[in-house]
Amino acid sequence: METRTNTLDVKKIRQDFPILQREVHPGVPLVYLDSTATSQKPAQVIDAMDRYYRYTNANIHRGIHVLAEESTADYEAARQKVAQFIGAESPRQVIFTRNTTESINLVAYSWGRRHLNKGDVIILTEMEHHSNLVPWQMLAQERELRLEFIPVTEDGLLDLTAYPALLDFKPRMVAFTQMSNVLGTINPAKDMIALAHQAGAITLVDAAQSAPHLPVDVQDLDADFFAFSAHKMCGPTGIGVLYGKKELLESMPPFLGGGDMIKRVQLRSFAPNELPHKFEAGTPSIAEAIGLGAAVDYLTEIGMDKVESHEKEIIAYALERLEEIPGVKVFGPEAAKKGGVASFTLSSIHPHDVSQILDRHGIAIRAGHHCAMPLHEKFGLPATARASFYLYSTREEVDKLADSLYEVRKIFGM
Amino acid sequence: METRTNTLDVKKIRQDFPILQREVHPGVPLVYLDSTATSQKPAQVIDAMDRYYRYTNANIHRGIHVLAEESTADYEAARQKVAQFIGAESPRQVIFTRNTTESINLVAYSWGRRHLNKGDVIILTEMEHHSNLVPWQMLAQERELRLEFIPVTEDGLLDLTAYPALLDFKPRMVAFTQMSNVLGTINPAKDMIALAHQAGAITLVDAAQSAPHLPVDVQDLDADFFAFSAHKMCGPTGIGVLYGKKELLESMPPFLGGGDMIKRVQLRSFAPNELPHKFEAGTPSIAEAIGLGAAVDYLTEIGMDKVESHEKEIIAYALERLEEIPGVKVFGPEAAKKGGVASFTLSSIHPHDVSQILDRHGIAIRAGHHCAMPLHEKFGLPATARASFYLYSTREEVDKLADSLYEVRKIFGM
Amino acid sequence: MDDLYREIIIDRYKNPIYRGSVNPHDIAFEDDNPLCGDHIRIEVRVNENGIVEQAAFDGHGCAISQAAADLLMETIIGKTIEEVKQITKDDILDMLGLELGPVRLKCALLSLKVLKAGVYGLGEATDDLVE
Amino acid sequence: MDDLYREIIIDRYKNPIYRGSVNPHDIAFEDDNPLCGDHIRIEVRVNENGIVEQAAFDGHGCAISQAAADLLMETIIGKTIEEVKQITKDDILDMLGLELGPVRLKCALLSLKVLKAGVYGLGEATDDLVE
Ligand SMILES: Cc1ncc(COP(=O)(O)O)c(C=O)c1O
Ligand SMILES: Cc1ncc(COP(=O)(O)O)c(C=O)c1O
Repeated sequence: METRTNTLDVKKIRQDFPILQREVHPGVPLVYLDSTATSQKPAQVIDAMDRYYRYTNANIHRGIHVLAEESTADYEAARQKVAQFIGAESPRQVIFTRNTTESINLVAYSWGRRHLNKGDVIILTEMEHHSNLVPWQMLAQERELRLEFIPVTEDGLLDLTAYPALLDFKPRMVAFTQMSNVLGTINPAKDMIALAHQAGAITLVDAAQSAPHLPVDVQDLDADFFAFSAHKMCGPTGIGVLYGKKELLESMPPFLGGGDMIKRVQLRSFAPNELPHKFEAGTPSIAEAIGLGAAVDYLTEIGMDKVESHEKEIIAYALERLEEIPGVKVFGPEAAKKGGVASFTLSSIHPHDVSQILDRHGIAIRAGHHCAMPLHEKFGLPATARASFYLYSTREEVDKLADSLYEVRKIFGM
Repeated sequence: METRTNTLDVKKIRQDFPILQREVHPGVPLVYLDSTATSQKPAQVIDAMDRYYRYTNANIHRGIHVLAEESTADYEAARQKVAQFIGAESPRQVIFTRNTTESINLVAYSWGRRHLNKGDVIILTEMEHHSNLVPWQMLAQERELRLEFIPVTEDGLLDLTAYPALLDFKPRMVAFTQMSNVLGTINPAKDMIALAHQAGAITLVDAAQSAPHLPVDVQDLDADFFAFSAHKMCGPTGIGVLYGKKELLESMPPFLGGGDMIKRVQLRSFAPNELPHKFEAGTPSIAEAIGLGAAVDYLTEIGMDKVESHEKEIIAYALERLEEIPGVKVFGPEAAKKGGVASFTLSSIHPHDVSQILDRHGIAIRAGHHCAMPLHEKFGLPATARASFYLYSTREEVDKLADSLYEVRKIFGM
Repeated sequence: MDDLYREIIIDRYKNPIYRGSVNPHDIAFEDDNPLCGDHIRIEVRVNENGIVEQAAFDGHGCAISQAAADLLMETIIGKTIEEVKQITKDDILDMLGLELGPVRLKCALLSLKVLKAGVYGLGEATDDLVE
Repeated sequence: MDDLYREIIIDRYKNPIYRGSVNPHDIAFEDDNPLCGDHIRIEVRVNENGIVEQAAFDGHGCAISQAAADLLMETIIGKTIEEVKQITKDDILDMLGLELGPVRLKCALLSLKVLKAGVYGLGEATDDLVE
């Protein structure tokens, strides 16, 4: 694969990812265009976890022996790295969860059940992932809250002209995605947060797609909560992050109860531990935190600005190639306003069939509702096909995608 | 290390665990006696996860391409293996969580908040780990429930003479550990469950220590819920299991909301998915499930009955060696009634100091309250030192422990 | 030509024989595959001897789910309800002449799941029905 | 002889000089390390010039936490409250002559944490005080 942008040495990067060397069928190399679902992992990340299990594995925080001390230090170093990566004031504001989904649920359970009551309004958007819908629906049902939605326009942007009127409801929470996993739309998070704050609301940013693909800075955004997953940013499964403002996190009751989140336990009562431990009950994802730390190192060394501009270049090329194919309709805004995600349909061919046939050519895309059913319903579609890109994606892979879509047409007699 | 029991080839087993080859200080090999906190991992488990990331990594359940299909199949195969390991009727009853702690919290949140109301009684025991105390305390506080405790006797057994009177309170839930992580006590779970059922209670077994060390069978026990962690049974961090009876799990509302746990989502409502997915929101711990599957394979091939009898032999020897040391007091019942855990004190020397000095000899034990503060309070101790054993532990390691405890005495001028 | 898209599948998908409805019908059921939005409705008329007289499906979805539905309708006409209950996952795969991964399997089996839920008179179509 | 258990630590642990109480005292605070149950109470008397006149600790715990407390008391006597506020983690480690891992660090710093919470008149002793 001969790709170089003036910013990223993609050829070199691809050598870091063992799976990109794989053939998915005999003689058919992998073309991985499904990074929005989960990213691939560089050897640096895999090896960090391998090394942990082979060399330092121990339970953390409570042990005095060398393994326990090393594990604890490595785990907390990962927290420090993540804090720096997102521009948090303190690592104490970085809580390790399983994934974005658990991070958002933590806020809904702990902050939400403490602060929200009958009639309170929560503002979401029509482009949210189920992970940023269902936790609020569950809370709304339990507490009789009202959910309101910022609409999505035909071209896949948030209709922010509707936002001020929604803010007039004096919402307690405004929760939205910084980047859509279907449309690729990058939302103006900073402005949206400033307006929410003016209206007295707390904000939660679903950064599952932004943190892996753009430079992010929670303090610059002034986000109250900020949630993302390691597995989408070159890190392992089994670990995610919730960042929160200190006063908020301190004012919240614990979420899960158990070991490590306590300061003191008696038979019938307990005193919670300090941040961040208050929210990390039981043995955490230790190896996974270390893997996430390695992923942050990896991305930082490359530079998130370079990752972003590489993806900008790839998506622009992809839209160009896709839109030339008869019958292809790509959803979402123009390249300048989005990240590396292209969701599309091909005539009336079901996306499942598209994906299946592409797979025969080694091309991994996703077909379905991408955990955003309401958005698909809005566009009147049960499913779309989605190709998504990351720092290891090449123009040659885009070409293979386009060529194979012509093949799909042929098989369906078009 | 020259150890053979008539059942386990420990020398061979030790070669599977890369970390056991490590020197923790120059020239000082690791003597890992902290398996109750977390076990070490055989290469078979580490390699399974490594292979996953290098070869098949993809998000599961929703993808059609080869990687997604392979990942989904591997993830679900792990569930099947776990089901078989614990004797569950169906893999649908095996829910993947982060750890034992999350499993118990899931029950407290979802089952507890659905079924328990003011004045309802929950029975626990005085030997519970914080993970099986705090979730119930949080629930009790919210719902004004009553917590009652089966007492622990001087010799570290449950005082089951007190159990019938507690059952007269008509408890809704009886939750207890199958094996104490401090005393090593193995509780008569099957009988306790039968009595609880007669009294109309639902039961939860904290199997964090039993599942790794004894053959377990949820159907034989007739347990309603059964919780354990992979990391204590040769598996990775970041994944645990909740088993539940089907009718119970089906009657429970979802716990975390998000992707994959839904069948259908609209802006203001959702329909939950079938079991087990209903309780697995968001991208799960995929690599970790595969690692757990490999751990189950590893333990199954060796045979849990052999693991148990090896530990029985080691703990008997350990108690013999420890009790000969002046000033050592071991807590818990005689060897026949316990698993491979020896918690002890050495005169008035603080367990932290004991652990620190042992560490200089390469010996990793734990010192503290082992997440069982109320039990320690009962025994009038802020902390104990704990040596714990697993399938890779040897008599030679017990000897090193004993010899080094004499050293500790010397340093403290005894 | 792609193996998986054997002519019969593309053909049945593009030109289904049993798409439509059955009026009056004795059994009707519908459900969808939440993973991809495939939707299948099946209507069946059974005669006095318990034999399927007419059957039709409607819905939308991928070629595999729709072709499988069409082939399934063809298969059940003339069978007794007892025989219909015996149809398995493997029968469907044999009809399609395919090996499928777990996700596509759900597409292929959606119509069988819907049919069985209808035949058993259940309120809900669950995966157990086709395992 | 084990490095970590330098004579001064064992000695101060077994024969502390500043164990006891100060009556009357101007500052008193106590806290424990929930990880291991170490407990420290500190009492301090400050004269009209803001100088620590007398200081004592009580409690129980490991040799490191108790020796550190004893050495800390010795250090602060004669210092102004402003000077006491300047004492850092590194000062404690220098006193002990040790390098410590994160868990033992909490043992070593417990007395400083308690002292600072008392000196600042806080309701709670938090780890920030000694970082
Ligand atoms: C008896 C018992 N229960 C629960 C737990 C909690 O396990 P985890 O930290 O993996 O959630 C432990 C582990 O220390 C334990 O020993
Ligand atoms: C925008 C968005 N939010 C939330 C999520 C949920 O992430 P996870 O499954 O890691 O919890 C995703 C991932 O698909 C996403 O794209």
